Order: sequence, then structure tokens, then C-alpha cells
Amino acid sequence: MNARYGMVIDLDKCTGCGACIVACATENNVPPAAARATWRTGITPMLVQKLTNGKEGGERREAFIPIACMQCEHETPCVSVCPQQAVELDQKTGIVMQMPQRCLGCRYCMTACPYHARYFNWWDPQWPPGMEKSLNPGVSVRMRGVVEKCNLCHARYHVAVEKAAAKDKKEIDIADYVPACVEACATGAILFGNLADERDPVFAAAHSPDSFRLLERIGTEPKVHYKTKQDWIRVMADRNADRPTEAQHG
Amino acid sequence: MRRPSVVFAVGFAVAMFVGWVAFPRALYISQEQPLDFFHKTHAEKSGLNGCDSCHMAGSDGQYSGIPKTEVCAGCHTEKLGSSQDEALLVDNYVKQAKQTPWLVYSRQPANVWFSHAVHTRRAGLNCTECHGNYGESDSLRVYEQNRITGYSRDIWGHSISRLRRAPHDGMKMTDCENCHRRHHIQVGCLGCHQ
Amino acid sequence: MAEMAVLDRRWIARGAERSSTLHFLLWLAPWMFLLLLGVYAAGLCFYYGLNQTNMDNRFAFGMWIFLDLAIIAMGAGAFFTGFLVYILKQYDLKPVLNSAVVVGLTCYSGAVAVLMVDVGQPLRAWFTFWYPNTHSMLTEVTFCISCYLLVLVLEYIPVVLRNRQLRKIPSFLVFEHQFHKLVPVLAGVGAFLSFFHQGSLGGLYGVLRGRPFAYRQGFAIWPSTFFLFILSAMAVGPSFLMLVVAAAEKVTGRQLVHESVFRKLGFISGALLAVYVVAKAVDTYIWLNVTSPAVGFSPRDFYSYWPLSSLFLFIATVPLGLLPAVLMIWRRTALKRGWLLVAAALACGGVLLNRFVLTVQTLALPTLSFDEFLSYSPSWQEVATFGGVIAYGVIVYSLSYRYLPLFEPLKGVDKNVPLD
Amino acid sequence: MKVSRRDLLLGTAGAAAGIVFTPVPWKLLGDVSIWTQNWPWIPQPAHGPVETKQSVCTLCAAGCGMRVRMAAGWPVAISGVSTNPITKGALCPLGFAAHQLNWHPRRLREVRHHGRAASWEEAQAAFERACAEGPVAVVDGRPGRSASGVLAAFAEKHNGAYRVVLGAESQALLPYAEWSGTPVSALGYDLEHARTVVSFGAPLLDGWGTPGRFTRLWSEKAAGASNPELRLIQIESELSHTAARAWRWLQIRKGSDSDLAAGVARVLIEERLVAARGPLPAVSLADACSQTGVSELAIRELARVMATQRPTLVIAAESNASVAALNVLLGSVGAPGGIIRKSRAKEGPVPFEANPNSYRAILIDSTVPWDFVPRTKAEIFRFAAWDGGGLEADWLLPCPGFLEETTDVPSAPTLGVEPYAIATNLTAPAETIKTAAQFLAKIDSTLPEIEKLIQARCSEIFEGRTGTVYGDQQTPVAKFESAQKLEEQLRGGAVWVNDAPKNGELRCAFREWPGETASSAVTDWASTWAPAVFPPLAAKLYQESKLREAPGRRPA
Repeated sequence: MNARYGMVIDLDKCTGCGACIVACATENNVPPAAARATWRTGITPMLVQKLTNGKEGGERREAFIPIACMQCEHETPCVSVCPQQAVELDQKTGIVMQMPQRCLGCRYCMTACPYHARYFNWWDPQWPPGMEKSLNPGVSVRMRGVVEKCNLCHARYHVAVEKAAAKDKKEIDIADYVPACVEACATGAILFGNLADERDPVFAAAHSPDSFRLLERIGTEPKVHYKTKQDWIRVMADRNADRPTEAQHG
Repeated sequence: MRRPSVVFAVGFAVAMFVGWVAFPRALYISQEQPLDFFHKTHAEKSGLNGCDSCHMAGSDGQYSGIPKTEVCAGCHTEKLGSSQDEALLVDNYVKQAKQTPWLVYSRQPANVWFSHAVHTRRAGLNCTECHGNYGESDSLRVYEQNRITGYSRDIWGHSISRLRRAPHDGMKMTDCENCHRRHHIQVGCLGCHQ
Repeated sequence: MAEMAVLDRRWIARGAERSSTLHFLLWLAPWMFLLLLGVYAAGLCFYYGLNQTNMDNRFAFGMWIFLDLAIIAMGAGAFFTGFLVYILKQYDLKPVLNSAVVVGLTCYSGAVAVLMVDVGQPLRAWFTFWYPNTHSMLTEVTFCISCYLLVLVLEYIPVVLRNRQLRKIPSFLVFEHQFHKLVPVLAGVGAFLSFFHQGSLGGLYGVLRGRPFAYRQGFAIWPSTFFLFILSAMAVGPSFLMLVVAAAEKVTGRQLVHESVFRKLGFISGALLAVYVVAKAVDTYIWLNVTSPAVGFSPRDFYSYWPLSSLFLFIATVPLGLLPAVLMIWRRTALKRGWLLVAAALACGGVLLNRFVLTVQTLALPTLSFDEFLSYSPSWQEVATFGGVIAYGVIVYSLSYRYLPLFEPLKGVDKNVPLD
Repeated sequence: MKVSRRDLLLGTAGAAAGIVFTPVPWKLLGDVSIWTQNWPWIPQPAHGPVETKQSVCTLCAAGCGMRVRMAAGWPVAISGVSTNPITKGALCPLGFAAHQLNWHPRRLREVRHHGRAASWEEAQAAFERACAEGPVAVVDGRPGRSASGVLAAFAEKHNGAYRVVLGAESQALLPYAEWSGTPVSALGYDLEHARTVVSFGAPLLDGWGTPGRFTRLWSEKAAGASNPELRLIQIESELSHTAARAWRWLQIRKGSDSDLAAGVARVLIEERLVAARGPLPAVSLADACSQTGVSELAIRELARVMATQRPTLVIAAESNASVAALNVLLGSVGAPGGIIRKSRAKEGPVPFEANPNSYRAILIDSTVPWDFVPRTKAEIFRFAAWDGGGLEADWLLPCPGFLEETTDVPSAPTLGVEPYAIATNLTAPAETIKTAAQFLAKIDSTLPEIEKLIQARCSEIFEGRTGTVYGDQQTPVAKFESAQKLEEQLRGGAVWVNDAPKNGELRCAFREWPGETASSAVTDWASTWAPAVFPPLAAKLYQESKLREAPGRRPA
């Protein structure tokens, strides 16, 4: 039974604390910022960005939108462009897998990704002396000159698989597989589950009227959904939202 | 025969020798294990049957790997023989409660995720299908390490050309792939990589 | 110095007038410096990694890719002239064939060199051949470029072998003679390969459905940019060749080819350019009114950011597209060398701009509704690396001109050749 | 026969042709690319068994429960504990990378005297001398721990003074303590029952109090709803993360909180929105408007909203009597959904005085925030695990870092309940490292031992027979058969929470409306973070993304 793991992120619940960013980095052995790194050269497989209603002073509103790999299901932009099969859409899990050890660092996939969810290792990863002891043994460290991105905490999937195997079960228990960002969210804004399973709460959430996907009309079928009840947020986040009048005074 | 062709042939022959004989020797460093170990003897004397009496996977599937010194200490609290290795084990490791720095022949690189639980419990493979009948060995062979990659020689296999290999010679990605293909197992990159 | 001059003289074709050794070295010196600087900059990128550049996660492609696309379009003169001469039997273009080969060779090898610096892990680049992803335009590019580079080398060999000293070795002479029969075949193969990868370079961006600014519909697996690139490359190739030959004449101070060759090149270039501009206009119309609205992008989303506004679109099509086309076709101007060269320059500029828009503007534009418009300027390492490639081109061409028969002696023009 | 140039060429050609038919070029090509995948200068994780331990975060007073994944004996990942009744699985962003702090470049490893390396013996001698010569002060950042007991005991025996430093959150409760005569440590907020929360600049959704407590409430009762069950009104000069996500954000001039409070009070009383008839603030509504830059309409509106959906709880960012007075007006003191008394404690520790020149020496515990600097001539002995830089301490004494010390965790400042947890050390610190308690115990061997005190506290809880222990499952204390069992559970990372206290025990009264309080607003998003430095990965929040401002004081 093939699964389709995905998320529904409730933008109304995101406080922009950034716990998901840090939890993701520790889980996946993402190195601390290089001295010269900026928001354009850093590595944040999970990244929280700001949305504003464009007004100033007391009228201003802000919201936050977490962006990780959208795990595009159809016409996955990065998969088709990679010249040497370093990226693939896994049939069993629906995860778009990035293999840094296969990557030659041509960055074509980064130009292909409309969500800017891919990151290049501009520097060799470095930790203060001794801190390499705090690396997660489930994830290999990337080297300079390759592209990386969210693999949906694949190490945790491995643990779940091994656990299932030990019990001689074919399918994993979804409770054993929770990505770091989902686990870290203090407000439970991120709902994770198997979109291919109607009984999974994530299924209903993904199909609710106030949920949407980024750049949906490009047709890449992302498996990361967003939802909000507030029109101005919807209009700011979703390019294809039909702009309701009250959106102006959000 | 004309001289030029002879000269050409000589050059060709030299290259052949260098490539097939000298190169493989130069490529690997040989390292001795810290201690010798007799799988056979342990199997017979201590009545341990089956690899998993020492190399087992826990309830969560975690593989224990090579037993820790504490396990050895179970019997080897005092020297059980007069051999030099025995003395080394007891004095340097058991007594000082230090782990033996074994060189693992089948150690895969950091970017590989291999679950023994999945292959033995789920797929029901025998250890010997990948490791050969190691339990019968009555000493540890020399550990050879690739100078460039740092991998154990067992990964590539002992035949440099990888043609006409003995079974279980080689633990490269292609070897995994072939076995998976034989058993119609479909796995993506991150099915075995991490 | 003296004996060096003698040695140097011995390698120069008998009867050919060339500048003095000293003069030649002085000419080479600045280019050598530029080349070394480029090698140093590339070295920095290899040693420290691509943090030496100003590229970033949003500008994952920068100046290098832009200029690679550009010079490869310029180098198209090589395959196209070969195609015209050997396949379409336009033998009157033969005089420029050799320099076309040299130009092509330098452009392509230079581009490949820069690409090797541009990738993060050059030592793994060969994976593309071992685990190719047949769906990727980049795979197509890689295969075609490397194969065509090989072809260009093979095409260059006979030219090299006709060097005064090398001719002395009998086996070489034989080889060259036999090999010559192969050249038309090579030209054919070359044309085919080059045709495809000029196209796949266009496809590179045309297939990016995630970047509505670059995404185009097309025929079969190829987006329209695939064909537009081929067309534009064929159009600008001869123009660039003209500029190179003209430059060579200026530098050497002697006429190298008959005026007629220039006119012919000009006419071909102009005609193709005219076709290209029309095709491009149609493509742009369909893209702005059908393709991008379908995915929720309007022209406003593309052209409301100064300076990359609609002005660019206009410049690329009219003053740098239509105008040179007319200048090269219209008899009044097409017969005047000066106008011809101006037109050629404009045409090259147009293609340059087109490649720039496709590579850089695509990445600068926002895709998500909350993105911002970004800018990027290359670091000195990027500039220097590319400067090195240009220097390399000039040096190879100069050496070839000096020691190899790039141009057949002109009857009636070159005094050293008696009129028979 | 002599070898000609031509022979050499031919031979080389032959060799070149030959080598292609050997493994050399192909194996080298492959191995070199494998080398790029395993560059020796790129660290790789260690091999070893992976296990999960449960403990409590000790980086600030909040005491969040955490699950620590250990590999090869070292902590490699931290996550929240969903069974924890207070945090419900939440942690602050900094907590997730806290396990890297022990290797922070600014980690203190040796004793420093005026910036130069020194020995523990010298430090001890110096402190003993100080004790002999005159009174010493022992300053604690988190009273109520067993370690605090040791510090207090020492101060008492050596006629010194035991003082505490209160964080902004505790200070915000000072007015109520003053009016009710209850120690601050016994006060708390009953957020769970409030239906309107008005925050005067307190970062309620951004690290205030115990992360996860309010954020969970907010996400369940408020997030995104146009007419939420729990109304969060943020009164702040900037659009902070809390203001951004609040139900309403009221922008006021910086430092004019007291004026707005006065204005609101006037409206509440004049419009008879509250039972209380006074005292009326001196400030007129017009003045309040001009001071705060808020329109009269907005102030009236605010007052009405506060009065309509009660209970309404007003929370200040720091000590501000006039803001506190609003709660008294609204009757939110000693009532559900208001300021409540969480413990029976009669008196609390004395805050550190403004003018400490009477001391010969001051010993500062590692729990005191790094930026606390007593202005004094006294000799300062400061314990810290990391050197935050930028301050003068005569003695800098290295103490255990994260998860390196076994300590207990009493109730956090803002909590409405009284929990108790034990943070056991998961890794051993270097020999060269001591806690303040160990340091003092070296001087006076008669001091109580921390382990004993923890045991005592556990049996105290066991005897108390009230409250519940939240481990893998919930067990009422009454169900435990021995104090040891209870202690075991707590040492295993479980947390004890006392039953909710009876309300109404709190009475606050004041004769006239409190005057202006000078505001020193805390605006740093991580100001509740006690350690002197940030985990390196925190830079993802402000350097590698545009999510936050780079924090002013702390080096990452």
C-alpha cells in the first residue's frame, strides 16, 4: 500500500517562533551559519517567512508562513531537470528524495523550484570543536558544493521502518513517524499524515474549503497544504485566491 | 616484426602489468586487528549457536553490532589461556573497561542506512547470504582499507575487476541493487541512503 | 631572442607575412595576463568552493550560465558554416571555414571549462554519463556539448597538421590527406549535434514550469525556446564570424577574405534574423496571452520591475533584432562593409540580451506572491574567470592565425602569390 | 641498442593505449568521486546505540519537560514531552538546539581571575578571606531549588545575606505581592480560565512564561477566529510576534503603559463598567490620549471590551502598579481567570537591593541572568557555564553546562499551579567544573547535600498526598506506595503537579491610584533566555532568515 505523506499547515496558528527551523536543523545535521552566510546563502530546509498586509503603523498586520519542500506529486520540477538522478519521487512514500552524494551541484533544480525550497551548500559545513558529537547518527552530513532540501525527516522514517520490521510488520505505524518540525510546533499548527488514507485526519484537513496550496495552478500538486480563515492572509499567500473585498482591510 | 610495433607492444605490456598487478596492491593499506578472534572456537566451546546470540537486533530493531567489552568480560574476566591476544584482551580492554577498536570489514559509509532487522526478520535472509559463513573462521583476516576512499576493501570486493567474483565478495551499491532486483524489491535512493 | 625569432619563423607557413616575434609576444602578453588571472580565480573557486561567487540560493545561476549560453550561440558559426559549405555546397564560404572551426572550438571548450568551475562537485560531473536522467535538458546539453566538442577537435586536427613543420612528418601528411575525406561527414554530425544542443540550451529554461517567465509550450518534448535558440544561434553565428574575421583583418592589417564572403554571411545572417524576430514575436504573443495566464501570471507580473521592464523586450526585438536584419538584407546598406559590421554587432547584442533576459531575469522575478524582486552582481572571481575564457579564445585564434593556414591566400590581393 | 626519441613516443603511446584496458583510470575515477563524498575534513556522526532519556530543561526558570535522544552517550536531539501537563510538548526555539551549548566556543572551562586563568584553590581562598573580613551576599536567580537551600544555608551560617534576582515576569507580580502581603513566588496567573487577556507588552506568544502553556491555549481557543473564545489584546509600541497574532493590537507610544492603564481605569469607573467606584486616577482621559497617542474612542472601546467578556486578565511585561491596578478594578485578583495564589508559602526570599555597597563580596549563582551586574565595590564571584562577555567579574567560575548537573525545578514565575521536577544530569562535566553549591560545600562541609534535600522534598510531596505525577501515565501521589518510588519517577523525567489551589485567598487593596512607573520595556525576543550565549543554530532565525531581529546582547 503506497503512502503519500504530506502536511496541512494552519497559518492562523503559526506564531513565527522558529522552533521548527531549529528542530529541523538539529535533526538533519544542518550546520550553523557560516560567518558570511545571509538569508540568501543560508541553509534552512524548513523556513518561516513573513506575510504582511502591506500597510504601515497600527493598520499593519503580519502572519508567518513555514516553507519546506512541497513534495510535489505531479511534474515535480526538480526531478525532471536533474541530469544524474540525484532527485526522485519515491513511489512508496511520495517523498521527493534528494541525494546529496549523487548531486554534482549544478543547481538546475534550484532554478526549477518555484518555492525556493532548495538550498546549496556554499560552504563546507563546520561545527565548533567537539560539537560534532551532537550530530544525529541517522543523517549523513552534506559536503560543500551540493544541493539539499527537506527529505521529510527521512531518518525518522527509517526508524519507523526498522521498528515495524522488528515486529515483523509490513507497514509502519504512522505514530512512529513524525517529522521534527511537526513535533516541534508549540501550537500544533502543522498537521502531518498520509494524504492517501481517507481515515487520516490530514486527508480531511487537506480537502477543507479554507485550505489551499501555493501556486496551485502551475499544476505541480504539492503535498504541503496551507489553511487559513483570514482572507487577507489567504490573499497574501495564495496567488490564485479570488480577492474578496474585505481583503483590503484585513 | 618491425621495431616500432615491438616498442609499442612493450609499452602496452608494461601498462598491463602496472594496472592489473601493481595498482591493486598500491591502492589498499593493510591493518592488523587489535586482537585475534576465533568465531569457530566461540561457537563450539561456549555453546553459542547462531550469529544472533552475539550480534542481535533489539526490540526496536536496533542492531547491536560487535559485542561490547562488557559481553566479553562475561567469560574473560581472567585470562582463559596463555595466548598473547588473550592477555591483551584482559589487560588492555576488560580490566580497563575499554572498548576494543575492532576494524569492521563490512562497515558501510555514513551515507548508507542498512537495517539488519529489515533484512533478517522482515526478509528472512541468513547472515551468510551477505557475510559468508564467517562463523566458521578461526582467525581474523587482515583488514584492508582503500587509501583514497577510506572504505574497507570488502565493499568493493577482493577482485579488482569485479568479474568472476566469489559469492558475497563485494558490498557495493550495485550488489544491493542486484539482490533487490532479484527479489523484486523497489526502493528509492533514501530507502538505503541517509 | 634572435634564435627564438628564427625558430618562430620556421613554424610559420612559407611565404606568409607575419608580424615580428617580439611584436607577436607583445600582442599576446596582456591576453596571457588575463588568462592567468582567470585561472587564479577559477582556482579560488575550486579550493574554497562557490562561496567565492556572488550567486546564492535564489540566484542559483549567475553570470557564468548567461555568458555560456551567449558564447555558445556565437560559436554556432562553426557548425552552421560547415553545414553551409559541405552539406549545402556553398563552397564560396570555404575561406572562412577554418576560422569558423577555431572560433567554435574556443567558444565551446571555453564554455565547458567555465561549466566545470560553475558546478559544485566537478569531480562527480561524470555521473551524468553513468546515471543519466534522460528527461533532463541538461543531460541532453551535456551529451551534445561533449560530443560536439570532440567533433570540433577532429575538425581542427587537419588544420593543425597543415602546419609547416608538422607537414614534414610523412605519416601525418598521409593521415591528414585521408582524414580530409572524413571532414564532410564530421560537418554533418557536428551540425546535427550542435543543432540539438543549441536547442536543448533553450529548452533548459523553456521547460521550467515553475518559472512562468521562462516556461513555454512547444512541440513534442521540446518547448518553443528550443527552436528559437537554434534559429537565433544560426542567425547570429555568421554575424559573429564576420566580426571576428573583420577584427582579424584590422589587427593584421591585411585583407583576408573577399568582400563577397562578407556579403553572403551578412545576407544569411540577416535573413535568418528576420525569420527569428517574427517567430520570437509570435512566441511572445502566445506566451503572454495563453501560456502564462493559464498558470495565473499576467504580463504585469513580469514587466513591472525596473529596469527589467517591457523596455527590454522592445530593445531586444526592434533595435537589436529587426534593425540589423534589415540592414543586412537591404541592398543600400548590405553592400557597405561598415553597415554590415554595425548590423552584425547589433545582432550579436540582441542575442546577448535575449540570453541575459532568459537566465537572469527569470531568477530575479518573484514566483510566490510574497517573494521580492531580487538583484545580483557577479563577484570579481566570476568576472575574472570569464575574462580568462575570452583571453584563451583570443590566444588560440592568434596562434592559429600565425602558424596555421586559417585563410587561403587571396588571389589578386596577396602579392606573394603570383597570378596564374 | 640505443633508444631514440621516436621509441619513447611509441612506448608511451603503447602504455597509454594499454592503461585504458586496466582498472587504473576507471577505479581511480570512481574512488576519487567517492572521496568527494567522504571528505576527511567533514565531520560524520559517531556510531553507537541510540536511546531516549527524559529530563527537564534548566536553561531558564520555565522548566519545560524534554525528551533527549542520546547517541553513543551524547545528546543529539531534544524534543518536547507531550505528556507534560504544563508545556504539552512545547519548547522554545532555543531549547531545541540547547544540547549543542556545551561545545559552544565561549564555554567556560577554567577559573578566571580578572580575565587570567586561576585555580579553584585561589578562588576558594579569596572567598574565605572575604567571608572572614565582612558580610557576603549570595545571589540566586531561581529560588526554591535544593541548590538555593544550600546557598541560603551558607549565607545564614556565615552572617551573610541570601538574595534573589527576579526576572521581569516575577517583577510584574510585585505590586500584587505588595498589596496582598503574599510572596511573589506564591502568585501566578490563571490563564486557563481567562476569556480576555490584555497584555501590556508582555510577549505572551513569544517565549513568555512557560512556552507552550499560553500558546496552546491560544491555538485552541483563539487562533484565526474573528470572535474567539479567548480574546488576546496586545498593547505595544511595535508589531511584535505576539501583537501580529493577537486578536487586537493597540499601538501606543513607548513607555506610556501607565497612562493607558489610567485612561482605561477612568472609563471603567465613569461608565460604571466595573463594581468598584474608585480610586480615580489623577490622569484625565484627555491626558491619557495625548500621552499614549491613542484616540479617546479607542480607549473607551478597549475598556468596554475588557469589561464585556470576563474574566479579564491584565498582564504587564514588568513591574507596573497602574497596570496591575486594572486587575483589582476588574475583580480579577483572587478569582478564577485572574491573579491567583498557587502555594501556601508565607514569606519569600528578599530581592537584591539597589545599593549593595555594604557587602565585602558577592557570590552570583549561575542561575542569575548574565546581564545582571550589581553596581558595587564588592569582590564579585560569578558562576557561569558560558562567558557572555562585556561585563566585569573579579572571579569567573566555570559551572556545569546543559544536562551536566542534577538539580530540581520548582514552580516557574507565571504558573498558576505548583509543579516539581528533577533534571538529572545525562552527561558528566569535566573535573575542572563546580557548581556554586559544591564550591560552598568545600568551604563549609556542614552544609546540607543537594541529593539529601531532593530526597527530603520528594518525601514531603509523598506525605502531602496531594497532586499528581505525570510520567508515561498519570499517577495521583496518594497511589504511590513509597517516597522512593515517587522519587524514581521524578528522576526519570516525570513531573509532579499539585492540585489547583482554592481561590479567593488573595485580597489586594490600595488607597489611591498608583502613580507613573518608569518603564524599562524588555523588547529582546529572547530576553527570557537565561544563558549568556545562544546555541549556534539560533542564527538560522536572524542571520540565515529574516524571521527575527538579531538579538542585541548575546553572541550566538
